[in-house]
Amino acid sequence: MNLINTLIAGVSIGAIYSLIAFALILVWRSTRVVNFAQAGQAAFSTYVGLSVEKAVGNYWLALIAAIIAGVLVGAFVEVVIVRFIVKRATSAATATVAPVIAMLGLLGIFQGLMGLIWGGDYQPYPTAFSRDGISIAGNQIPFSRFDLFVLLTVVVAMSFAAVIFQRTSLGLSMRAAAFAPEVTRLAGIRVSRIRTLGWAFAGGAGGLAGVLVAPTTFIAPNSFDLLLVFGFTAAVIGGLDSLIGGVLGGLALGIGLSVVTGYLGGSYTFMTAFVLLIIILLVRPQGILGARGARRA
Amino acid sequence: AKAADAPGVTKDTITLGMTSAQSGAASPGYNKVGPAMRAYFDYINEKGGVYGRKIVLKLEDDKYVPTNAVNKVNKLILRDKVFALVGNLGTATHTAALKKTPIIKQQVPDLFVNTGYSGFASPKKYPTTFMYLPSYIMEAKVMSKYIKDKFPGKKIGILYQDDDFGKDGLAGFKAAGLTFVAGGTQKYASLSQATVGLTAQMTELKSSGAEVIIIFGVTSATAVALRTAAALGYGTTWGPQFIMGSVGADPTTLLTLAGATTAEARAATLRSLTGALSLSFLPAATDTEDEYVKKFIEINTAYNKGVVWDNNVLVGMNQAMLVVQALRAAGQNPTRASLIAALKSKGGTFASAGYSKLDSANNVGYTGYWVGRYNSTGVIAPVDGGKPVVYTADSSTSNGDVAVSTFTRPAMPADGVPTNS
Amino acid sequence: MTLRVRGLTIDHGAIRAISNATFNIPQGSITAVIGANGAGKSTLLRTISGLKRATSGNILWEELELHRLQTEQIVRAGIVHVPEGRSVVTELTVAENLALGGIWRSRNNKSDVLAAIAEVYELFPRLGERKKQRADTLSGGERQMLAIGRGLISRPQLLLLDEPSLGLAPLVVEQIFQTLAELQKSTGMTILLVEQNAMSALRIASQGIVLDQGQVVIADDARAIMNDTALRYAYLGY
Amino acid sequence: MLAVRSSHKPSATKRIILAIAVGALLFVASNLIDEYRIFQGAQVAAYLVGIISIVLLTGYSGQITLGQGAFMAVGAYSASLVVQEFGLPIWASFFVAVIAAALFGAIIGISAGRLSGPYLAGATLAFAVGIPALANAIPILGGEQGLSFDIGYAPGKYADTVSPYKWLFWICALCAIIAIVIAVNLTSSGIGRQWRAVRAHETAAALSGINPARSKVLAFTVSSGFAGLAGVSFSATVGLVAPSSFTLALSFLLLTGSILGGISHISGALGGALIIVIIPTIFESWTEEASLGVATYLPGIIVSALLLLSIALAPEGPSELLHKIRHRHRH
Amino acid sequence: MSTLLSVAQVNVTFGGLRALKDVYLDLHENEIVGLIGPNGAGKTTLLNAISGLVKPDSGSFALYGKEENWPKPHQLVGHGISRTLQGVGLFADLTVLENVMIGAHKFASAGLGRALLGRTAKDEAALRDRAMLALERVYAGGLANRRADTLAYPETKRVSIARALISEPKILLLDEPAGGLGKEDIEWLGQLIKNLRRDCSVILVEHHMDVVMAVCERLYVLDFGEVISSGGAEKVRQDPAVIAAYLGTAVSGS
Ligand SMILES: Nc1ncnc2c1ncn2[C@@H]1O[C@H](COP(=O)(O)OP(=O)(O)OP(=O)(O)O)[C@@H](O)[C@H]1O
Ligand SMILES: Nc1ncnc2c1ncn2[C@@H]1O[C@H](COP(=O)(O)OP(=O)(O)OP(=O)(O)O)[C@@H](O)[C@H]1O
Ligand SMILES: [Mg+2]
Ligand SMILES: [Mg+2]
Repeated sequence: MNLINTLIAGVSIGAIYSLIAFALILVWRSTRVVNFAQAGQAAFSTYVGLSVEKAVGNYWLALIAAIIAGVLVGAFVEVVIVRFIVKRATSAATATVAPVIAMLGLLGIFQGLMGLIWGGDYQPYPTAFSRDGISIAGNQIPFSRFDLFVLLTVVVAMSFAAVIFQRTSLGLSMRAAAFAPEVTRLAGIRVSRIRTLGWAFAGGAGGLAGVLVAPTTFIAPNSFDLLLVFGFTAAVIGGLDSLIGGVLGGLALGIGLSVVTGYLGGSYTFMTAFVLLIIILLVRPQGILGARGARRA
Repeated sequence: AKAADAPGVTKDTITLGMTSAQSGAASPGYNKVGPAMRAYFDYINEKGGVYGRKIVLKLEDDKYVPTNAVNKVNKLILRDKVFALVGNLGTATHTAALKKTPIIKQQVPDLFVNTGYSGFASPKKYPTTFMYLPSYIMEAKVMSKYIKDKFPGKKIGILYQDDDFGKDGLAGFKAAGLTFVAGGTQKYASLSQATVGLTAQMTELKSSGAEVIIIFGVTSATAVALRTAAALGYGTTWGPQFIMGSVGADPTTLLTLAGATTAEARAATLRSLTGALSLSFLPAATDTEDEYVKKFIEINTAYNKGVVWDNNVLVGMNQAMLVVQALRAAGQNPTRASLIAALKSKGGTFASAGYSKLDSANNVGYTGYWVGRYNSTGVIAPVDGGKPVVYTADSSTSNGDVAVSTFTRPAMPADGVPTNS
Repeated sequence: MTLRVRGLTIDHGAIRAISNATFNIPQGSITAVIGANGAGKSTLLRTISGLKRATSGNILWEELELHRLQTEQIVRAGIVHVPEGRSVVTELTVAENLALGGIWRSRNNKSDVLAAIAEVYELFPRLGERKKQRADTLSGGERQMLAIGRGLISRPQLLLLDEPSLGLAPLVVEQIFQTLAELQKSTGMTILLVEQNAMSALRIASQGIVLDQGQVVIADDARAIMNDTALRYAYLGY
Repeated sequence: MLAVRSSHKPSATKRIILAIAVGALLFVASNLIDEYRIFQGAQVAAYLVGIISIVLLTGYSGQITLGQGAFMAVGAYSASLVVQEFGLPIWASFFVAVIAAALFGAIIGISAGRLSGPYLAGATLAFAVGIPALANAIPILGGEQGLSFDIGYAPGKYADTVSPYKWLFWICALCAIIAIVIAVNLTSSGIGRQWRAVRAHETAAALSGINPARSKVLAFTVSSGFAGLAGVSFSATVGLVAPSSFTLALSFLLLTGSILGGISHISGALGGALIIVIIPTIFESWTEEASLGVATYLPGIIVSALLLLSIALAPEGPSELLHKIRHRHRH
Repeated sequence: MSTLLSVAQVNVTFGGLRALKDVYLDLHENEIVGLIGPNGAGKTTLLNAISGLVKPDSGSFALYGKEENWPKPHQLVGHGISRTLQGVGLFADLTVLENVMIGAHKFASAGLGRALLGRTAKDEAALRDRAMLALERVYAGGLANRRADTLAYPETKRVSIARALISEPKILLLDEPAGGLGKEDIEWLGQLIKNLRRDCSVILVEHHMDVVMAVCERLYVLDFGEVISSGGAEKVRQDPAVIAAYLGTAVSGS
């Protein structure tokens, strides 16, 4: 019974990691950038949601506001900053590193701005559903209606995005634009618009993720940082190119951490994430569901 | 007043320095302490300052990172040339600062360090460092005695922060001979509570069958633990007695973190907070009958605009009042040496809100705790009703006895302005 | 629809790749652009398709000022460029690469796009066998076929081909040139063909432009160039 | 076009003479400036070594690292342990730190060598969070409180005349100078060239007879050794080895410094280290008078903005920017 | 005339696709062998198998008359084999000289220890001299200090050949060296390959039949992963199967 409870507890926190992983993978697939600023973007959108919630008192309105804010912030970031940086990428040493570090810089700006606007205090975020564990046959399990809501949202959002990526020409354009902007432009596709769209899309997903995560973690300018590390770990475990992989990676990580924390103690939490990641990457360097590398010559 | 030859003291100012976690993950609640001190100083400055000198507080944010603390304390001492440090917060941060800054070498007074880590109260090692909080070991001993008296034979569990703060407490429980039920010793890594939650730990505690559960962590961890407990059926299918350490028990912060915006979240936290026990060394911030609390609330309203009154503000104001008395005691022309000497000899007589004696003679802070219980609105009151009973113990790991303190608190100086010398 | 290039000058930083070029590409012609390595052939095509900005001069497609437009707009005006170097999206499959070429048209011409894709598979049966294969696992020649195929899907009015024969088997080269000539006849499309292999290109071309170090040295009838031995020797090396 | 490395590089002997001259200059300077500046100088020196370790790994060998702080932690902890447990002298602990971190790097490198791009980034990120947290799980590492690491005072009769800060600065500066000389030696040798070749085209490098896996592991090992040295230097300035000294923020800060200084050349490391120490100081003193919120958040915003700007304008570092400006003047 | 390299019964599959079926090839001393065939026939795949970039499912590999394991890519140079890539594969942000010096890796004697201490000057100077000689051999001495990504296309080809030659290989594998080159460069290249015969043997993959016919003594023709014809160059060119599958009328008829 106890092990089962621990596993269930893992699923509920794993769903949160999945959400973050989902948002990261979305940007990665549509722009080939690992967006470390996602933590900042998501927190920013969540603050907007919180402000709306405080003003209007409607959870759903706030959720929509956060998603819209995420979309706008995502688009803004792409148009004003990312475009500028990706264009500069050369064959040199910095080609792979620069975008990653640029995103860290962006994160710093976001966190500073949030601090200036909303202050550094930890703030709570409300939930739409009860966070009390569901009772099954008189037994209360560590999985609430809210957890269920989060899990369902992840699955729905992921399926939605997967369909868009895999089945629509918009998705095809996004993938092509991410890999080979020049060829894609030559195919008549408005690459800059598609990229902006990709960022907007991912920004919206980040806003959604933020609102769903915030009740568990509180919200502060940097409260999502560690979560981003876990979300990224989940994404890498699953294979950065696969949305389903990201969700599986998130759940696997959540369950792994829960079991280790429950049985070995909280000091091993961070170590576990690292060890789990390394083991999986040693067996499959491209993650569980990632694509294999291409031929070399 | 005339200019003195001490660093940081001019004809009309005394400059003090403080480092604290103003931002970052450890900041919730504690980031109100520094501004509260500053507010009280502003109040005193308005009333003429200390012998005509205005107090300037340089507050630096170390984000709870030792490296930053060293950096900032160095800056305060070497560049800003502050007269003394006051209220530096954090165990690891201040340990580093003591090691790598000229606090000791330049004999910089290091007043009212804001942690309960017992290691700082060591006149030999740290001659200029004085503590503020009672030690965590003492707290654990008091808590143990209370549990043994009131819950004999019950199974006991604990959730603690896995660092020196938690371990100092654990040492105290061990010294007091408290034993925990199998599976009932759970810990969490500092700062991980929000990211990975405490569900695993609370689930284990629940299934260990512990009937009394000690929570010895920071405020944000207590908040997560209580909320998780509610989710696991606390108050409906499960009903252990919670007892919380003073550091993580400010109800205002707990309820804010629980989500003041929705009634349901607030209710869930209140449900698990109701009936819980906690230890304190100051009066409850909600005890508006208390003369100190009453005056401090006034000052907070006037000089600390927009800041919600709570235990952290009380801690800061009280600390600032002690600082003012120490400066006064150091004389018309204070020097660093005179400040330290004055604190050693007169610290125990200073007026303050603390229910126990301030043992500055031995570089120790307050020396006692009282036990309180939260009611259904989150207000804490002494367990047995009436006046708080203050228990005191020593801070050694040998089994020192817990005794009821006989200390009587000095009255609040008129208008909240100390006039001691 | 005539492509008119007027006083076109293009620089790569300090290097002048094309200087003051002026010529016309009449509708329905196949024009071969020839010249040694580094003569500026690719630069010229990249500028027409908007991948590169000219330093000065005009490129006109009837009244459309191409030198002011974005690549995407130029493609939508019916001008399609298949650049040198097997440009495909290597992370996509063969089928996806081809589909990509039709996206901008497929809202109105879904069936025509499908037909165009079928034609490409017919022209390059190899690609038909490899539909689900990722482009980065294709052989060099297969990739080149895919790049050309992607261009044809757009059913251009003006097709800019940069060294299409590169890395292709002789039989396929022969076949492609033949197909280009046929396509031109059947659809009236205009083709601008850059080739190292000057003779094969001139053979199907109606006119030729010879570039030498960025200068247009000859713009003449293809036959005339082929038959002028002195000229051939001076610029084509034989 | 980027500046091409000249084929006439100073010989190793010249490098050492230059290093001694710089050392002498620093020695003189340290007697002229105030204590706080000297302390900052020591910090710069420690960061400098950390940045070099990133430049070697990422700039030369092309392996991205978000977790250099973890290798610093390994170096610092092992140094502190051998002093506390085995009573080794402080100077010896510096060598221990380098060797321990390098060994550790070799082990990590073997697995990391199989990864690339974001997967490597992810692994090193998890590493950066996981390793310092290990201190809480292993009692001998002293938990959150950490271990003490005290380089003490200058020896003998100098203990009274040389301030601890000067002593600290001299030690850190000496480490930095040695690190620079070795790093320059390495990068101007065939090994540095091989790293860059593997980074640029792994298959082509392999076909030239270089074992890419081994080359990457070697880079990891060497870089970690430098990080270990950075770790002890850094701990010497704090006097303490604790998990909270080796946060993700530290790893990111060093990465920021390496980009701001120019990640593709060792020479950038000094600039990078100076920037990350000095810029926040400047802006903090500017904003000091303003409200606390501004003072807390503005420096971060400014450093981040600077970082973005530099990546947008000159991802190769300031030298590229200078080159571009000069180039523009000529035309 | 001894056999330097001999592969037989080579099979390679990618997923369900059989890219090579029982392919064989022998390379003798001082000989230039052409490997031709339609696009996707498996030519590059065969070179990849020989150079360790692709692991064959089965097949034998013999070097200098001795049966060996299929090599790893980085062991090739040690076996006296060099190869160029179908793309150009230069190290973009290294100078030309450095690019070529990398090829001379096997002559470097300084290890990590000496590199750390900075005692590599002599070694470096020797490598540099060697690299300059190799560059001059392909008439690219003047490019030595240029960054590789600033070169014109034909120049990159020369540099990549210099990089392959500097290790003094006994066997040289060339994958489409003439692709994208103009007339003059192609002629020069043909001449160079012919001259190489004195020092080493070459397997040449190329679609430029002019070059192939000018330099190769023997040919192997692959189609759908199988050797459909092999032998003397003239004979193979007249083979109807080869004409049908690969050459077409334009070449065979001229
Ligand atoms: N991106 C670039 N940066 C700098 N110079 C360039 C660039 N692209 C081309 N050049 C230079 O411009 C000139 C013309 O190059 P271009 O590629 O147009 O020639 P080409 O005729 O297509 O040659 P090839 O037959 O080799 O393809 C050459 O001198 C070349 O070196
Ligand atoms: N990794 C792979 N996965 C699937 N198929 C592959 C892979 N690598 C090669 N192929 C297929 O194997 C076949 C042989 O490819 P190879 O590159 O050897 O051809 P080639 O003879 O060199 O052709 P070209 O003359 O066009 O360069 C091709 O059809 C190619 O699509
Ligand atoms: Mg070209
Ligand atoms: Mg091939």
